[in-house]
Amino acid sequence: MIDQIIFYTLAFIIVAMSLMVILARNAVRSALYLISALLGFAALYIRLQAELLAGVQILVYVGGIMVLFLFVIMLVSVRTMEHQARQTRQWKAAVVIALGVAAELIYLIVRGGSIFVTKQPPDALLTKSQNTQVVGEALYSTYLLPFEIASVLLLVAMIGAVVLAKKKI
Amino acid sequence: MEHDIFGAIDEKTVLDANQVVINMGPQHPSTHGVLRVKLTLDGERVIDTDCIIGYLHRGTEKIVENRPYAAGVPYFDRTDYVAAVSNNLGYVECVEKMLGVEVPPRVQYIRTMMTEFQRIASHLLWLGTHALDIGAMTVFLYAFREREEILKLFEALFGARLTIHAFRIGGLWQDLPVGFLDACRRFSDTIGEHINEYEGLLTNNRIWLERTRDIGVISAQDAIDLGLTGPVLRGSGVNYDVRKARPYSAYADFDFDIPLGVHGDTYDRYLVRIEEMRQSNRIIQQCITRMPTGPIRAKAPRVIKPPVGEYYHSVEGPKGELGYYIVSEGKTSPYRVRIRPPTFINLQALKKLVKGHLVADVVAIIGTLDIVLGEIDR
Amino acid sequence: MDEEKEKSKEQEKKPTSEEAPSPEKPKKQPKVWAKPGAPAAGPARPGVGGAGESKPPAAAQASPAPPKPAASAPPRKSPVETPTYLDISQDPLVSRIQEKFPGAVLAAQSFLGQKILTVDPLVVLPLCDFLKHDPECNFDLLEDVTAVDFPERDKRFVVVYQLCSIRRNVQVRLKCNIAENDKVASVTSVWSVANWLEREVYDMFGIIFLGHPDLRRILLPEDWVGHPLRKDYDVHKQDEDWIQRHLQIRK
Amino acid sequence: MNILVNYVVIPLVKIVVIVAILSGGIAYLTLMERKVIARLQHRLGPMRVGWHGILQPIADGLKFIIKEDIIPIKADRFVFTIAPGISLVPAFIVFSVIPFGPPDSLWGTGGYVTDVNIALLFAVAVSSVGVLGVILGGWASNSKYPLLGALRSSAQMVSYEVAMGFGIIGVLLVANSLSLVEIVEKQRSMGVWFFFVQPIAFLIYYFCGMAETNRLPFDLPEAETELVGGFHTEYSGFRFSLFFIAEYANMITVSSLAVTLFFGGWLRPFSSVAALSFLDIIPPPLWFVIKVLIFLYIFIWVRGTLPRFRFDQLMRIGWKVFLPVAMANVMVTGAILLKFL
Repeated sequence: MIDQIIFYTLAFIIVAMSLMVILARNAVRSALYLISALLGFAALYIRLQAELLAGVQILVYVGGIMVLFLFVIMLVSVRTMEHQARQTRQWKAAVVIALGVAAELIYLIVRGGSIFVTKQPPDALLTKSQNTQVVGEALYSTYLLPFEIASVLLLVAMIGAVVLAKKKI
Repeated sequence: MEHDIFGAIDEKTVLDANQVVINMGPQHPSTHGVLRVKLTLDGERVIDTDCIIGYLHRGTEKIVENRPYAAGVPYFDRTDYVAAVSNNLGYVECVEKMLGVEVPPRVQYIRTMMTEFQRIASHLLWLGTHALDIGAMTVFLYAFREREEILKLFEALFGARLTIHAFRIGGLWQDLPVGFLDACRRFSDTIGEHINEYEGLLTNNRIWLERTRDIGVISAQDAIDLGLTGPVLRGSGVNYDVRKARPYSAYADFDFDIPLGVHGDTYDRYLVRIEEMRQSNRIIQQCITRMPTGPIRAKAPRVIKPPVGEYYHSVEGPKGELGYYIVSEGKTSPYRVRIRPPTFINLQALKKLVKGHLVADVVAIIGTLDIVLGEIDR
Repeated sequence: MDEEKEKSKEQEKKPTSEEAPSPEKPKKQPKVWAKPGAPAAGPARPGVGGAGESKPPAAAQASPAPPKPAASAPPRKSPVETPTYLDISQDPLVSRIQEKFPGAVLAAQSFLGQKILTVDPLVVLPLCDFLKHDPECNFDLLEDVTAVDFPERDKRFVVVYQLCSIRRNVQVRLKCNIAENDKVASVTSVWSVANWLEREVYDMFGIIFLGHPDLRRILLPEDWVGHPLRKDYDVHKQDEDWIQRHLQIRK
Repeated sequence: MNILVNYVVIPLVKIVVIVAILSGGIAYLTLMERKVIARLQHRLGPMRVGWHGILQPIADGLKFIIKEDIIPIKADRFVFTIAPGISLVPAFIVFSVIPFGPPDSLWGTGGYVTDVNIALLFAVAVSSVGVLGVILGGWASNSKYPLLGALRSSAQMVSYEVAMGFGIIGVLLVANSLSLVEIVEKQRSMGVWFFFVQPIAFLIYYFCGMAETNRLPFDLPEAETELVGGFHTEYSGFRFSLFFIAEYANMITVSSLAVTLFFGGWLRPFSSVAALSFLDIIPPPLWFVIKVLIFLYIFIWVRGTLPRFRFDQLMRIGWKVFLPVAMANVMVTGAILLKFL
């Protein structure tokens, strides 16, 4: 019962904030709403007893990435952006994509949980202090390759960003 | 190497924050008064500067044209108001030269001594505020502690602390009070240790070095070209000090060295000024031990009317060559008095010094120029 | 008060070639004419002697300097030379300039030992360039640029350049007389320091410096009317005008 | 019922008590700072309000509350208003995981609000949120100095967070836990404070902590002599005081974490030496407070002594000194642990 209330409250916050992210006219406020949404996710993770994930979510997304987001948004003059046209000619494409995503979501809702195969982890893994260790072991054994690929991707992105930012190296 | 692929993107359309114009001042804690510096920044890097001055303009030169010579002296307390003694000395001596008045040696010595006290006081104020600008708060209070002692000496001799009307044309207002020389000696004996104290906090401090070395570098040639004088010029290694070049007052009688910098950066100017304080103290000690006796007033005319003519007299103020150019038409008030304001001229170099540095360095460079707005704006 | 004759001051800078008893250094003998023993120089807090109230009894004219009647010099009891302008046209510096710029030096004088060259305003720029770069002159430091206003003269402004050679430790002052609407070349290209100094002269006197990179007012606001250091500048009127215009305060 | 008491009432009481103590502590930390700095500078500091200025913080607080709260006309009102809160709240939330007494203290409820298994990560993560308030406040002021301060802040924050994280990993490796309680317990069981095991990690942590709290010599986002206060230039009155409180709360956070991670938390010195058991006269929470005070003193001492870094120097030190050293420390520690344990 309490679980349900908490979940739906959080879900409502997340959805509302996510909507605000795209509806707000001001990019900095969008960022603020995004932060709120991310914090909501962190709370969801905690409710799912994935504390590590919650901590990393806050540390990386809220404390790190959003800081950089804001950094960029502040450099771009927000006040001129506000006056720019909100509706571009892309709206037809946007409608198509939105409809596609909606169809997908409706399909998922209709089919319910049957398409998700959920595996209950052994109880031992869910005990209190093991959480972090489990994630670590999974990352560095089962999912080592995706992990490394992701890190290489990030490295490439970083180098690209440096090259873009510094014309003369 | 240049990437032409990116050439098509006009950065301004992507980020129009490339150049920011920021107003430093006129109310800013580190512009040392009502100086306004318009900085054009690229990020935090300074591309261009424009100094806007005159907020404190009182028309001193115009005022003294309408005042008797002697009544002009207090107006010069208020140009460089943290070095009033030096200002008074320059003006008073200039008028005396025009009058042909020779002041007695005791007056010369007292004047020299007090001017050197003023130099120390001015440098202390510079040191304190400069260090504070760079974030070293304690030095500021230490420096003010010693400056306070000097101001007490001023109060004893001149009756005031800041705008003191130190000298009169032809002499002094009063002779040294009883025990004054002992007080001077006490100060002179301890200031050396205090200077060591400041140096202990700054001279070898890694952060201080990082903040001042290679900041605001100016070569000797550029410094002369920009008319810099005083410690700013000597920090670049140019040996030009009016006290040695054209000795005035009693400076010819004393032993002292002119410290010179090598690199012409903020750190060298800092070292030069620190050493100048020690040398000033040397002069003071010589003054104390050799203080002659005698009258404290020359036989100057009661109504001061220099003959028709003109005279340029400069003294080495704490901040640079402080000149007075007086044109007399033989009246009781000067026809024209021109102050050569050292900090006005030194401030002009700001544009050159800060180019390419960061905002934080602007503060350090304004500090190292040791400006005072009362004199810049007059 | 002070009905000294200042009308006869125009051509005072005539070199006085005859009788040069006054030496380079001012012979400083005390000019006693206060009561000896009376506190002469600074008796009390208020400035010495009020405005020109004490009128000298009789003009002393002990001084010989003929062209400029030294009547306005204070009378004195001891016969001391009043310092005068002396001719120094034989000075090596002057001859050096003359050979390079014939006729540029209109007058070469010294006063109290300071060299003053009155030069032709048209040659100021090349002359300054020469003075700076010539190894024998080497006036590398421009100490000051200023001006003096003599409204009753034909050429009312005197632009004054105070030069100094750090290496040779000598000073010289250049002066050029210009009329109200004359312009004078900027020496900013020779000494960067002249930039602000000339701006100040422009601000205070309204003298235009040709070729100045940035000739704006410097101490006064951009929209200030008039040039305060001119002798005919009415301080009070200007002040009230400005206040009225900007602060809408009326008397 | 028991659940209600255990999970709601007791934590709430603790939270209230901690917030009260912390608020008072912050108020008197300002007094302590002024007094200590005054002492360093041969002056007296506040002397007027109460005996030796003992009531000064109250006067200051009153002043902040009474003062007019000005919102610049061109500011983004919404963001401007909530930014100080964003700065302040995380600064206080962190204290929910910091243990100031052993688990059996406070009648068995534990000397902490909660002991989560990712306490350390939580503390670092939450304290990193505080910078958002600084950034948003600087941006919302719609003024150039605050914007520069905000930019500096974000850059500084991102740089030092990384080095700080790597510094802490050294401790994690040794302690083998993210729980702050367990870290302290480990120090007791090992009989040695982690400072002596991980001195480099400590130095990096503490310097980065100074940078994160915007204290001299790293106080560039505010740098009152350059940026006239930086991000809080346009703030006044109560909102300014929130930023102010947040800064001091962060100082206490950093000191508390330093004590917990490296100096045995609530443990008395030489907790394994029985001969020194007379030191137990001082209860564990008091030991904790004493240690924290020492670190706060160092904060103030540094402020009274050092000049300020320049922005690029700060970034250089963060990326080119602290980060490599911290990584090397992690590797060396890891290697040693693998080899010997």
